Amino acid sequence: MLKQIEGSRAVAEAVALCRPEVICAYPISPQTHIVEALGEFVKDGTLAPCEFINVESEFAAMSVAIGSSAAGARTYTATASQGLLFMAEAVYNASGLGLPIVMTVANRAIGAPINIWNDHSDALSQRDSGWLQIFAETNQEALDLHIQAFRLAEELSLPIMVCMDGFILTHAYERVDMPTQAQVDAYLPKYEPRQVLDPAEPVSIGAMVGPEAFMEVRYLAHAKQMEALKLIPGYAAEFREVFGRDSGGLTHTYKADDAETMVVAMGSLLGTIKDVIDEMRAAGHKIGVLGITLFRPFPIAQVREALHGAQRVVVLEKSLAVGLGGILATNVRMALSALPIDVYTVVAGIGGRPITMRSLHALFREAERDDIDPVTFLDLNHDVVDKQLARERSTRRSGPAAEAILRDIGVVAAKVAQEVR
Amino acid sequence: MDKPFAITLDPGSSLANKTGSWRTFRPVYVDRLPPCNAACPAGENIQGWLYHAESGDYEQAWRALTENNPLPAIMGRVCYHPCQGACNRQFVDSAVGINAVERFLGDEAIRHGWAFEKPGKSSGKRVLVVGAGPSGLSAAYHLARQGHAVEIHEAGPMAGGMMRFGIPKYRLPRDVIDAEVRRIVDLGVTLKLDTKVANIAEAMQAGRFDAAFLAVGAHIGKRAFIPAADATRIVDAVSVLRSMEGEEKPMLGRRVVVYGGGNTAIDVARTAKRLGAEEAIIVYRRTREKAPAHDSEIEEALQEGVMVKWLSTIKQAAEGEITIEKMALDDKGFPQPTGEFENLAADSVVLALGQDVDLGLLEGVPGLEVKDGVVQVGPNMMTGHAGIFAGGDMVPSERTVTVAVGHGKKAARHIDAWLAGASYAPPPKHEVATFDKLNPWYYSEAPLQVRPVLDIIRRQSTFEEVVQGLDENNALFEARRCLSCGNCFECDNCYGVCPDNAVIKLGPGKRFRFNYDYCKGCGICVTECPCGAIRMVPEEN
Amino acid sequence: MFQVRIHGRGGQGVVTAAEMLSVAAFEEGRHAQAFPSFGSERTGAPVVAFCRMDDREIRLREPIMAPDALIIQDPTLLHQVDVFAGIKPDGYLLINTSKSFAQLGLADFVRDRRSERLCTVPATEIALRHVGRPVPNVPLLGGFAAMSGLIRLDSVIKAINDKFSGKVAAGNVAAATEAFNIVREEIAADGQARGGQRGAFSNMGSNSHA
Amino acid sequence: MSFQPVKFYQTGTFTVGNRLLPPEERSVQAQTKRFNSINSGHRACQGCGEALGARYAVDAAMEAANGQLICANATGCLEVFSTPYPETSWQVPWIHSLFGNTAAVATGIAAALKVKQLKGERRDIRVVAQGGDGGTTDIGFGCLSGMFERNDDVLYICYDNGGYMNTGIQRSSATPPAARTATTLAVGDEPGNLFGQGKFVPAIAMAHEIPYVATATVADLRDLEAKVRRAMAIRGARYLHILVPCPLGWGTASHETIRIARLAKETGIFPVFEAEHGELKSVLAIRRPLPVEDYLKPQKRYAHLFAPKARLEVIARLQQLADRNIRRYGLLEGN
Repeated sequence: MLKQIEGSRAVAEAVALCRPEVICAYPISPQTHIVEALGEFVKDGTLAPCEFINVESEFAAMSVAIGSSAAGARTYTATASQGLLFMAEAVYNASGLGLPIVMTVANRAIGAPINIWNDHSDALSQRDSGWLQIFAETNQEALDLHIQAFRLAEELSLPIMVCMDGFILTHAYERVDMPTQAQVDAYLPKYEPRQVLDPAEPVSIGAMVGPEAFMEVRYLAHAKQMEALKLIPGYAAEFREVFGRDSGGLTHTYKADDAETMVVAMGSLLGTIKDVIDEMRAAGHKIGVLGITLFRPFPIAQVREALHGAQRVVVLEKSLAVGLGGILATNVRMALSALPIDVYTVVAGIGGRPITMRSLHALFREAERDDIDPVTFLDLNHDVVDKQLARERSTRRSGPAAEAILRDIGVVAAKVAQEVR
Repeated sequence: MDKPFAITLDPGSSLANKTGSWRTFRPVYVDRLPPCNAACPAGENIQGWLYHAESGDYEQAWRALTENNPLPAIMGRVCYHPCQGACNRQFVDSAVGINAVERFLGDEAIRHGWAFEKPGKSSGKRVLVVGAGPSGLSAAYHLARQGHAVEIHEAGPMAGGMMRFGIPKYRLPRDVIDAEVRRIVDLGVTLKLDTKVANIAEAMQAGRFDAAFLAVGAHIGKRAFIPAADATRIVDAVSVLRSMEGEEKPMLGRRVVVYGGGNTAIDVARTAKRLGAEEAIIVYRRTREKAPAHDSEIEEALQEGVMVKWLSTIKQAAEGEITIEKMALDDKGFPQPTGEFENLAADSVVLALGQDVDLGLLEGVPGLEVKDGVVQVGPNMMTGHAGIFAGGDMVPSERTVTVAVGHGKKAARHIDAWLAGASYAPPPKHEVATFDKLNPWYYSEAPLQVRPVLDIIRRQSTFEEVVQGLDENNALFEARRCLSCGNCFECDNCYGVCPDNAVIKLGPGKRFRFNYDYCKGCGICVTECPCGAIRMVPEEN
Repeated sequence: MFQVRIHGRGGQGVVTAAEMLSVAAFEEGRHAQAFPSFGSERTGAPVVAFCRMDDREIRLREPIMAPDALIIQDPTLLHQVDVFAGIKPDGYLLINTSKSFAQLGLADFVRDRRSERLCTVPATEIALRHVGRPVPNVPLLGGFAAMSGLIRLDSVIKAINDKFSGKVAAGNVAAATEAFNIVREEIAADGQARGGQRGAFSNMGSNSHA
Repeated sequence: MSFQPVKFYQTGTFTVGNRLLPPEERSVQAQTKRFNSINSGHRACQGCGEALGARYAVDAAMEAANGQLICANATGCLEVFSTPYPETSWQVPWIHSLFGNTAAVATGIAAALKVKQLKGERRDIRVVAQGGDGGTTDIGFGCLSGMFERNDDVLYICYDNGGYMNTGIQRSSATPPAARTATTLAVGDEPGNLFGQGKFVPAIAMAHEIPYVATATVADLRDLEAKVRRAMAIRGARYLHILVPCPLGWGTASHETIRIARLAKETGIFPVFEAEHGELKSVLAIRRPLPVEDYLKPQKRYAHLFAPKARLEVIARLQQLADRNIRRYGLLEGN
């Protein structure tokens, strides 16, 4: 059924269709609307039986989810940014214990400076946590991916983060095709746990494992993620059969045939890129884009296959590996090992900075001329950083950098003028 | 379940880890000798019979008791219970009233008519027991149970010896004596009354006895020289008490002075009171603390109006009056005359200065050694003459019913062995379970149950029994005050407190076993054993 | 593609207006994308929300920098925030006010623009009258429907009933309808005055960037 | 107090068993076929109070729940010594997640079980969470408080041995004043842990007004079992704080574990009580009052109070703390 609804609400409705049994909620922007809606469904009885637990922190949210999942219940939670970091210990624990929790990450920057806007720093900080990570391009895909996530998590007995751009998707009202309960029930079988806390068959879960077996445990976690690479295309195909549309999978290309320049990106940014590519293709540029849906496990073979014919690759990512450059770009480079392809890292849109078509047009044209730095910061205000660097060189007690920069810019971050400049 | 490798484990798998290898000391269960048992002259297994009484199985308790002592109703009245003096419970609150429970069991046995089990086999041996006092009765009982044919020759007209002729009725009702004697006779013991053995050798030969046990009581009152006018009535205590059993009650007058500080002196003074004496005054040369009489008896006597002149000796007696001299204790605690005198009105003076045994029957028996008026016996209670054993008042020992009963048992064991051409070796005694071996925390607060006492008016005028028995509730309560010193009473503490579940409970009556596969040797079970029945011993390398 | 930017203050239903506008467009079979300016929402603070409408899927995620239409929910913002940034030369402007453009100090701004695309409506007053609260967002949507002709009043009413129910819905429907009528009359009056013809959206369905 | 009225004085209320009691009135630990929820072969130190306390408590909970029980366990000694791969000592379904999240994990289990029961997929299964004082009063405190205030259907059991023993005896917020730990050494002007710090979580639990809060020690088994039984008869958040001496950390002989716990209670250092909905309901009265020295002296962690010279003023301050407990909880009033 087509609906014009907020992305968060669409995800909440899709999650509800998956019949979760325990949901933990702790407020953090921009994921709040999702759990608010789920809380409403549980309270008004449309989602029942289901326990909706208002926990006292994200750490507790993931911990409650761990307990619930270990006791055999289909379990869901959502978080973002600082919340994800606050629960990080439990995030690793959930995957280490092999618990198929599904969690939405409404992607948001990590402070300091505190910043509520979108980028991918939060999810990517947990890239080695042992969770599967999938990134939604649109709200339609976000809700579809949640349905697939439960299926995949429970089959593999591994937790999954479904990542969707905070505000940009979570708060956007868009048209979505909401599946029916019957469709979801047909696609998603009842959860049969691989291990469960049960007095009828008591086991101890969470043993201390020493040097004699830890490597093997970790290897098995890796092997399972590798297995996901094989399973996912099948699940996506099955999804198409039941729901009648493409969603999920490992990667997607757009206008990649004969592309000399390939852009790589994740999440909602792909839409803007596609609009730019359409215009550039119309103007005769050989440019295409590779969208990465599955970030963990990283689909090395598919990425290599999609990019190997290009002359250059521009990885446009909403994250920064401080002291190195790109996170996604580093992964892409691994996929392109030994191929004679230039890979440019472009850090863009972090902390919610708008990525405009205008900037992209300029960027891609410069890239085509190989006229960009290996690590480029899109729309960086060089005046401001140069001024601050100079200040720090000259003054020992130069004060807090972020506040100094705001003073230099002369506006507050929320000011409309900045957004519409 | 196809469980995740290493992270998820199956139950019970830790049993593969034998933590017993950590141990440097191991706990072992032990049995220690309870102090009450150790202190009992009759050799009773007090803790053993209390154990049954605790669960309300009084017959079983009585049977356990009479394994060693056939006279519980008597002993429950007249024993001075050294067991209670040794009882570890006195360090918790007050000693267990063992004597009261014993009496309760004895009275229960009489009430229910419980009988001894007859011996299964006959040895074909004949044993003569001389004297039907506590020692003779005890020996006869044990010998009969061992299958020997026993004859008791009693010089007096009734059985009981000094129990009957030396202890007043108000302490020991005569029907109690009769009942317990009858039960021994019912076992098959032949009791010949008014049969004085004048010569033991002849008597043994005449009766074709293989062995003899001599248990003649000390019926002869000791005399002391007191300058006295002819008219002064001076009598001895034993005679007074014996005459209480006859038709003619002794005539002591309104004012009676008793000379001596033993239990007999007390008994006479209290008897005199009951016979109507206005004054009964005990004169004793030392202090109350030094008096051989039991304090409880002194206390009861005082309650009944008996007066005592401590630190006093009788210098002379005249008609209706005696003169006493005040004494003072010297540095060594001996009384010395002070030269200070006092006169007391006295219609009679009763001498209670101790008793002697008539050893006439021993004349001409070779090998016997008599010293200080008593027969010398070896550790096996045998006199210097083979086959003749002796006990009770006749041998060097404290003269109490309890000691006498113990002698009877001990002698019977040795006689039994001797008759079989063997010798009896008592089993080695366990270490005594002293209070420091216990963990008294686990014993709940439980005050001593006091036996009811006859009201004072009737005590002063009648010979009714002064101290009454416990009722069942109280007796049960009292039995349960036992700490079971040194012997496991299956409280489950060791089983419960082991952090390693290394104690195996074997079920009721079977106690416990350590599982040394897992016992780490922490020793908590030892510390928390209430009764000191576990000990740590070093592991051998 | 047609892009609308709505300015107002926290508490005035700015974001809701954008969302309802998208719902109204959806009701007419169009693709629509509404999104707020992604900030912490604080009552009284300047707030912006956006709505794109198109006949095909909208993939673009950048903020609306060159709007086809502006809805100003609070005229006090006019001199505090650069509300007109990027507005197309022939763009639409709907202001919640009972004053004239001249009274608002916008005489220079409106001088060279198409007057039939410049409207005012006293939305706060209308809302107070029908809803009982000073929330100008819904009447402004009615006004926008009349001004732009892009959505029907019916669609706005559907969006209202989608969002609200009962008395609040009824009040908002009445408010939107009244505003719709006011603006329609305003435009009719302008048309009579200018003798010109009100234009349809020529740029619908195309990208404004090149 | 929650004792059964035992009138058998020899064995009374204090021993583990009592041959004179009918079987149904005997302690769980006295049963020949008790659960042994934590089995032999665990790697706890000799004389470990926590191993003992855990078996006491979980066995009692198992009894109360008819074996339908799931345990969540915090990181710490109990977890490490009971479940080193490839061996577990637990005979109950058991999960260890993290150090600081046990109450939340238990909440999750309880929530799952509630839904499963509503769906008719599982029976009524109860949940116990357990951890040491570090995992409870410090790092796990947030989750604990959250579980309390939501009144989740979990019995949380804290085994309090007054420090981080697993990591080598460091101070926790449950370490008592003056006690020496590796991070509060017996050096300087104020040797050992400082006065005026720390927190008593049972009182904080009471402030949450949860249905049931109780304290206990391993020295009073019957009291402990009665409290577990009481707790298990109630739904909602329940808290049981059990004092479990640590021979290693306290510097006591391994055989003294129970004795030391008893002294803690008898001196008033550790008040044993129960509370319902934030109100004190009963106390386990001191049976034989003793000065705090009797408790302190056998413990090497307090050795600096007695040698090289006696620090009488410090002992007096500890006595004041005990006296305050006695006054506050009425520990000398009747049972």
